[in-house]
Amino acid sequence: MKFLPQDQLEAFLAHLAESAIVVAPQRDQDGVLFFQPWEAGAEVEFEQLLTRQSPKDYVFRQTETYLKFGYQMKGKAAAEEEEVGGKKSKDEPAAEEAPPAEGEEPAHEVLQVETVEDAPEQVIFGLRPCDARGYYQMDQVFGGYGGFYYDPYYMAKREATTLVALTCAQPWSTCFCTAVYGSPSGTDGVDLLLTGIEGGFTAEALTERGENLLGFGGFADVGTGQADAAQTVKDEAFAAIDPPFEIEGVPQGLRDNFEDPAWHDLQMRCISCGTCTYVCPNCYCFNITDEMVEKSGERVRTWDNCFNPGYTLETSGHNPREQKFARFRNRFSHKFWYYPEKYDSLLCSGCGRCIRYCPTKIDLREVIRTLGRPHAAEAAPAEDSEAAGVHAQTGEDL
Amino acid sequence: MSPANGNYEEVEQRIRELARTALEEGRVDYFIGWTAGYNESEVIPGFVRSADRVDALVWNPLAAYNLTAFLKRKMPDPPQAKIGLAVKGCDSRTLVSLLQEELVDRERLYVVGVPCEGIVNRRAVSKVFANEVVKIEVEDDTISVTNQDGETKQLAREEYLLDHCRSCKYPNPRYFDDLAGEAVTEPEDQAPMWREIEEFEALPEAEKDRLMAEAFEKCIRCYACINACPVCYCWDNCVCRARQPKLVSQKVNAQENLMFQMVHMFHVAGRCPSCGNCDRACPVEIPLYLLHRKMNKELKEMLDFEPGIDLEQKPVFQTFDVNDPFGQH
Amino acid sequence: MAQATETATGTTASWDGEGRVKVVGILCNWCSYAGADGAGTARLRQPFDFRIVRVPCTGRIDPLHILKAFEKGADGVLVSGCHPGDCHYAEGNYYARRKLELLERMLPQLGFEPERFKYTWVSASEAQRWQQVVTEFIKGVEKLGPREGRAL
Amino acid sequence: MAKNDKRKAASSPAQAADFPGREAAARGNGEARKAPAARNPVKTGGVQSDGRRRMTIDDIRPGATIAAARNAAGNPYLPEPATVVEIVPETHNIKSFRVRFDDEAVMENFSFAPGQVGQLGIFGVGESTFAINSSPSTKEYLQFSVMRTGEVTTALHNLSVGDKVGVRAPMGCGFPVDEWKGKKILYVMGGIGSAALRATIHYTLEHRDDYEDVTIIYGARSPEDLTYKYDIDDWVERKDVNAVITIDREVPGWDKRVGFVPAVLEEEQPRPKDTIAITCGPPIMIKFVLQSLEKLQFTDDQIYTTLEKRMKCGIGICGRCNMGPRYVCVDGPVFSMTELRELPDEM
Amino acid sequence: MRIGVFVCHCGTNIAATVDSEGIAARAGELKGVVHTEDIIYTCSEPGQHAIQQAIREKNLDRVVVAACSPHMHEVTFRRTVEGAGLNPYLFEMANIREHCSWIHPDKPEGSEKAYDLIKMAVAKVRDLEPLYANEVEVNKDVLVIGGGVAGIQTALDLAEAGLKVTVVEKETTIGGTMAQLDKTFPTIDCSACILTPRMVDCSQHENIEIMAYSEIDRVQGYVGNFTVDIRKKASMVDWDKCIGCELCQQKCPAKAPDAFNEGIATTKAIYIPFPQAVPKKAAIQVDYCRWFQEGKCRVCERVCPADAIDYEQQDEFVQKEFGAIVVATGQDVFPWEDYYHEYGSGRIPDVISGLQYERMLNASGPTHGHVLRPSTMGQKDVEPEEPKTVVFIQCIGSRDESVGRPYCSNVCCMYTAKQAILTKDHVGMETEVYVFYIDIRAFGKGYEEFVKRAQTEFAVKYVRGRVSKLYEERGKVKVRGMDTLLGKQVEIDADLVVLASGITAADGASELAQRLNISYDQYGFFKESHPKLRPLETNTAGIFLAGACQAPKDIPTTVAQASGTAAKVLGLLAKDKLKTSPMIARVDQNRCVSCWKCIEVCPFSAPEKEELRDGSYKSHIIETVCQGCGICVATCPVNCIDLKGFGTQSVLDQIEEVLLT
Repeated sequence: MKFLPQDQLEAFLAHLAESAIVVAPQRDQDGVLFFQPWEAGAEVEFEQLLTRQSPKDYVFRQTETYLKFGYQMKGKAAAEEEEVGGKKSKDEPAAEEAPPAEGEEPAHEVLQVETVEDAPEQVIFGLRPCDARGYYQMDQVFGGYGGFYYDPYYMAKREATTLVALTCAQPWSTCFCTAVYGSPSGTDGVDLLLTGIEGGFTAEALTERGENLLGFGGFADVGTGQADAAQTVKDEAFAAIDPPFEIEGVPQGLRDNFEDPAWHDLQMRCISCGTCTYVCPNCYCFNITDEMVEKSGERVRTWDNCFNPGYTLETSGHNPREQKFARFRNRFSHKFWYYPEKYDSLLCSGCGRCIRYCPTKIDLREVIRTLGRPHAAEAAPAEDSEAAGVHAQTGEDL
Repeated sequence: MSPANGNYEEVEQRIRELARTALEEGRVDYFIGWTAGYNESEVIPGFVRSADRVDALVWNPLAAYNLTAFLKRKMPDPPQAKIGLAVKGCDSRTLVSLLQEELVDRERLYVVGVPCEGIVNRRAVSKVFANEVVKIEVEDDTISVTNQDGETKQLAREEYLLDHCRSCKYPNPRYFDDLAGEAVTEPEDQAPMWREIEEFEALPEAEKDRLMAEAFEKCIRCYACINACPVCYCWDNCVCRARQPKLVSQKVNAQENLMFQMVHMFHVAGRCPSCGNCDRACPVEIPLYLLHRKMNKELKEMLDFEPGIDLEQKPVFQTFDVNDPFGQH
Repeated sequence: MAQATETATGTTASWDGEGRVKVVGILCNWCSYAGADGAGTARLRQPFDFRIVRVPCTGRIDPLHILKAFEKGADGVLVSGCHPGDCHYAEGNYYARRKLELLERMLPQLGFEPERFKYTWVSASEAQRWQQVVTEFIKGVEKLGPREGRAL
Repeated sequence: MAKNDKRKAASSPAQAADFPGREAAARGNGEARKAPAARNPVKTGGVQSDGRRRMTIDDIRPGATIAAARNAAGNPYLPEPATVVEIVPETHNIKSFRVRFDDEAVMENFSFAPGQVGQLGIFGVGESTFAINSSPSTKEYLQFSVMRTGEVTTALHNLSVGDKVGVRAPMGCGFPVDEWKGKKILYVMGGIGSAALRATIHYTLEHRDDYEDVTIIYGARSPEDLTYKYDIDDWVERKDVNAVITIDREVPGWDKRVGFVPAVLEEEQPRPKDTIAITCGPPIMIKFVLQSLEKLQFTDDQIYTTLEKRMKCGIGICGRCNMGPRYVCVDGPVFSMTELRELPDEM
Repeated sequence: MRIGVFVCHCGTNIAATVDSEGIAARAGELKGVVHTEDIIYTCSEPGQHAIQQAIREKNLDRVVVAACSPHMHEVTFRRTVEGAGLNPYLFEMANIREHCSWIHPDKPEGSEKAYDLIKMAVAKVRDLEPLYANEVEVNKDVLVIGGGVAGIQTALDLAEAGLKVTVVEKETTIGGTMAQLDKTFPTIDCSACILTPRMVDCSQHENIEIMAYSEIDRVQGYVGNFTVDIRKKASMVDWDKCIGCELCQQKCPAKAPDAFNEGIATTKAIYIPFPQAVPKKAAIQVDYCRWFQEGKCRVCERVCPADAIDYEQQDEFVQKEFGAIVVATGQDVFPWEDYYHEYGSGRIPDVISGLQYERMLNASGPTHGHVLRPSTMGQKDVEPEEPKTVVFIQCIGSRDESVGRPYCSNVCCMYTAKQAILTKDHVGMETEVYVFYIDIRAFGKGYEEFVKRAQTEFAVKYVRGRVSKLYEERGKVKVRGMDTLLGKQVEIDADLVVLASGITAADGASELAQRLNISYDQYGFFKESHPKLRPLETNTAGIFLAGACQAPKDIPTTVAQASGTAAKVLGLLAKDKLKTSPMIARVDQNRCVSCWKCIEVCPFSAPEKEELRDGSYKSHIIETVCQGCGICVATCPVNCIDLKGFGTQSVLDQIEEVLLT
């Protein structure tokens, strides 16, 4: 553990900025706090607990062009040379267009595809442990945990990213990290953890990357009592959060309550926007679209959210989650049931942004409290839950 | 806006009574009002399904949310629900817009009108402390704000009302079945209606361009604005997410974001009374409300039209007048 | 007869050339497109920096198409249709008029100079007028030059 | 991250039975990744074919660098360029596209299990998921059948021979055709549902000796709506296949069966003993076919189907094709009824 | 996708300022283009052949021709590509002549722009889809609205050709304005002698049904299949029984204004407008009938030998179906009293309109053809007096912007000349007849000669100038005006002043136009589809125009046009099935949000609410009604309506293509 005096903070940032892009919380012209690339002289804000959005955009980009492609027509000359026609073979299947003669290159255009790799070295500075844990939780998904596919785009950026987290001294009323195995000084995903104490910050390296950061000359050794002071800050913050629900059994509870009519009640004020997922540090669903003008274009990955009715809409017009409550249910089930089942962890780090920035303040804690309790083993006979299911689907009076 | 009369409790009681009666008599399946949020600085939409729960409903100057947004197609659950809801003056105008176009079924509605004396600009108020604001109280002309450390600041109510409340012309609902409490005095003159718009208009083009770019740079395209908008009605089939035709791409950048907002603006043109729900829903505080106010200013000048005033009116873009006083060239 | 625009000579023929502006015209099939045809038949010279998209009726134009054109880099957009009352479909241009008027009034809010957008009516017989309208409009846009550093 | 070794436990004390990996995760994800081999009972019957794109646990074993893992896994987002070599019109709105990878080596090494799917896409328009329905033994091309419905499928329909496409395949899990050896196979399909089963039918017919009776019940609205007419002729002709082709309503000149698929299925009265029933078709047909099968006393583990959902990434990440915790793109599209019954009903 | 691009030289029309060959080669680089060719004259037979050959040999599936305006040759080339087996709607033209080569003298510039236009066309053609014209069964019955000479002529022509025709007339008799006229110019033959036999032909024709005293209430449907609600107004007389004996009219004690005689005489509350009326049936003007107004009388009921009077009669609604509609609703006389206050606003009895004078001249009119000063008529002890000085004033409600009628009414110059001649004829050559005119418009066959005759043979004094004021003075009408040729003030003491009232759109024309969904101009005249190309058609398919409802016309023109219209209708109905343009709007019902804005804005009522299998309602465009304007497309908030052939995406793609590449 080291100590970073307050007056060394800017120098430390400048030091980091020499070899990487430094991203730190800064206010915009409306006074809203965002993670933004830091430039010397810019004011960094550590006072406010959370930025409006989590910094996930710096690794899992909201808009990420990952393929670029271009076509080239073979042009007039080539087109003229091309022999088309020939007799249709009598053998079935009947082709709409006669296949080109044997051995001839049938294509009249050439396609070039290249993948876009853009992963600059970066330091995300001053994020909170819940934000860092968001990365950690997404890492499971994009890293191919459990034998799934490995995402080279996310991981390249993740590999080039160092997380310097800041212990939360004064949690907000919407914070609930301790309920989901987190902590105001949690270390999941964190490379270097700073804890604000009088006169500066204690710094704990948690990884090799973090260790390397401590090489900066402005660090002092921890003075007497400073480690204890930091521990006090951590402990007080931890104690300041009263876990709003008991996490144990929640996946089973959500499974048991899948058809519970309470889903309908709780979703009433949901307006089906995507704010919760876009401010969330670990929601990772995305969309892929192509953009092309004339002969060249790109394939773009953009954030998507499960509240978007079009998210699951099939071209036939059928939508498995057409009703809002089904989409609502999916988000919580994904975080506390589906994801845990696949990745042996949780998809929520308890930052509480979804509560605070929801236009109607939908409260995740309330949802989990209400629907996360498993039915006792002897209770909940099958008929009941089925009946509830029918009830819920017909949407009759509840 | 005149100083507060301070009869919030009385109106609150009245809302509860009306909701209770409607629920008891089975006239509505549920009642939508306002209720307390996660702390004492928040008032949020509240849904009450049974008469014994009506005491959860509150009325105070934090009740900003325009509840008519919950009447939008596919919002009611069950779909054919009979709904009771409370509307303020500006909310009622969106309701009138919806009724004009028969986008809501009047037969399944029970509307409690709430005379309103202005809503607190919570966004501005919450910025008076760096840490969390946990309580906002309004008494007479003072707003008291308390943060998580228990410190309190007193603010002048007049300065911390929402912009459109400060120049509100229709504080009483335009449409309702029952009015909760007595109508408030309607202001006789409302001169500074377009003050903030005119200030913006006076800026040079390049400056407006820059401000727009800046504002929309930070848009995260969460679609909260359009989902909170009561008169936005594509709902499941929003054109901004459609690929055919591709008006807005999925890429998130200032241009696309502004284009997205333009789509919304033109779709609600002549139907939006600038209730400000989009603006307040925006998690990144883009001043959307200015765009819609500007639009209404222009419509007023073009056609002497104010949205949501008259049930018999047709939405301006669904009709025309051969003698429209413009475009003669 | 009006002359071709000053910039029309001596510079590269490409639309992207120095000082060039890109102006898109959206014209109704029955009046203005035919009017532009007439101007061609009469060999009335017109500015080069102009590309026409044909639509059946101005009523078919959504203001968003025009914003889209600006977003894609147009420096000016000119919409032209039948005179009010002359619409081939009776009412299309009356609907269009309201929408386009609102657009015209909103554009300055987005940082557009008023000269960059115009909607007007040119009938099939008004070849001369067409030449005048298009020439003047493009001159106005040229004076402002290409749009740069724009929000939309 | 993978290299960390100094990670400390989070300060909250928690060892939850629900999160078996929790403890491991707290120690660092490298170790956590040892665990899941026994976890994740995703497939009871599915098979994964070549694994070329699919990562294995070994790819990210502890200590392996991400770069190494990437090399082993390839880029699952990168389509393989291919060229349309033939277009077969099937019905008024269905065309089959035969495509060849431009890289001959890829074409040569390509293999898939019957029932697996692929993402067929046009650069500039987008991708869509289709069953690979050429025979697994065909080395000349991959065939996809496309019904024109939305943007991508319309663009595909506009393709002509020689146009370029991108293919990501194979994906998902195929049918457990090896497990079925020695059993009777019953295909029940309707309309475009045939596309999902064609490869499997070809497979079973090519390995005819491995299976007992093969019955194919295939129905469409009208003779014009029947796909793969060239296959049908072959099936009808073959002595070792019981092919029952039906249309919904009588039309002049039709010499085969008339009636809805579920009704025809019941008339055929297949015996459930040692029989595997595989069904695919429009949702409403599947619903009634399942009822009929139940009536015929087929049990859940004898019934297989293949599902369709909106997909984007095709690799189990983007999130939209889930049914509860299972992703149709990687855990499916093939499911047995037993598996489906365990999942929340989000069809 | 295999697109072929063909670039025309048009001789040197294009090639002089556009490098056709060069841009054809460049077009080969565009996405999807597999064949390009430059052709000297693309529209020529060899040019078209080259396109067809390339389609066949190169398997082209879309074609772009860069040549002249699509207004010129789009149809030609659609046929060309169709001839080669391609769907004709997978074709697009780039207008590189009118919009490029002819307006840009600089070749590099012209070539550059032409290339851009081709790029746009290629971008559009990529978005196109094959379209197929729809066929609808055609109802062969025809509705003719208006039973004036235009309607009569059209009806007879159509009936002769074997079609069933229904003539709907709002008055109790057909005949229209022409029935009111005395003589017709320039031949001075008797109007009635020409018209009444035609009226009788109409009534007796087995293929014609006359529905007099009826109006159009509602029109639904589309070309080939209109459904029309017709309101038969209550005449209070059972026309099935009425034998037209006029007994009731003779015995009726209540006087009523006589519209047929333009108010210069009175008729009875129960009346038959004139003896040759067809059908000759009586009707009660209830506003003047004593029974209806005072509750007693019922004289007509008592005298009627056929027991036809029915005081309880109500309006009756009849629904009929037609394949085509001819609008022949004629015109009205300009109501000068409301506008020309300097002429006494109608308060000077000896100032009358031309049509009133016409009735006076008519031997079967109220004065039996005697020309009399109205101020002396109908008064006790006063012998009606013949005028000695008659002044005609032209351009009343014509060519006069101050009364909102800047147009020429077409007939006034001629009928004034006719009336001037007839005045001399009826009253005597010694009568002083003056005509104040602005210009004489005598453009028709024999017209100029006719006016010359009036001036020379009949010594009618033509004064060029405008009358500034009319006022009564000592039993005369003082006419004060300006002779602009002499530049002198003129004053005439007239016994009678006849104002040559112009023609104005018929009362209720705009309401009818709205019901029919056809356009009308600012004066209320119905608009033809194109003045030269489609002068008889309206913009609503299946609805045609005949006569003065389209613009002021004289009788020869009206009749000629009416026959032309009949020919047009016959041409339409000669087919058993109609092909409708497939370039129309279409709803993607999967995305429709049922807001019904499309229904609200459609000028043709093409969108309808369609009930789907699940019980929900979605918008649906009736293909045969849609005219393809696209207003609904621009209105639909979810963009689920698209215009085939002019798709929104194709508009955006053209813009994008030309701006971004």
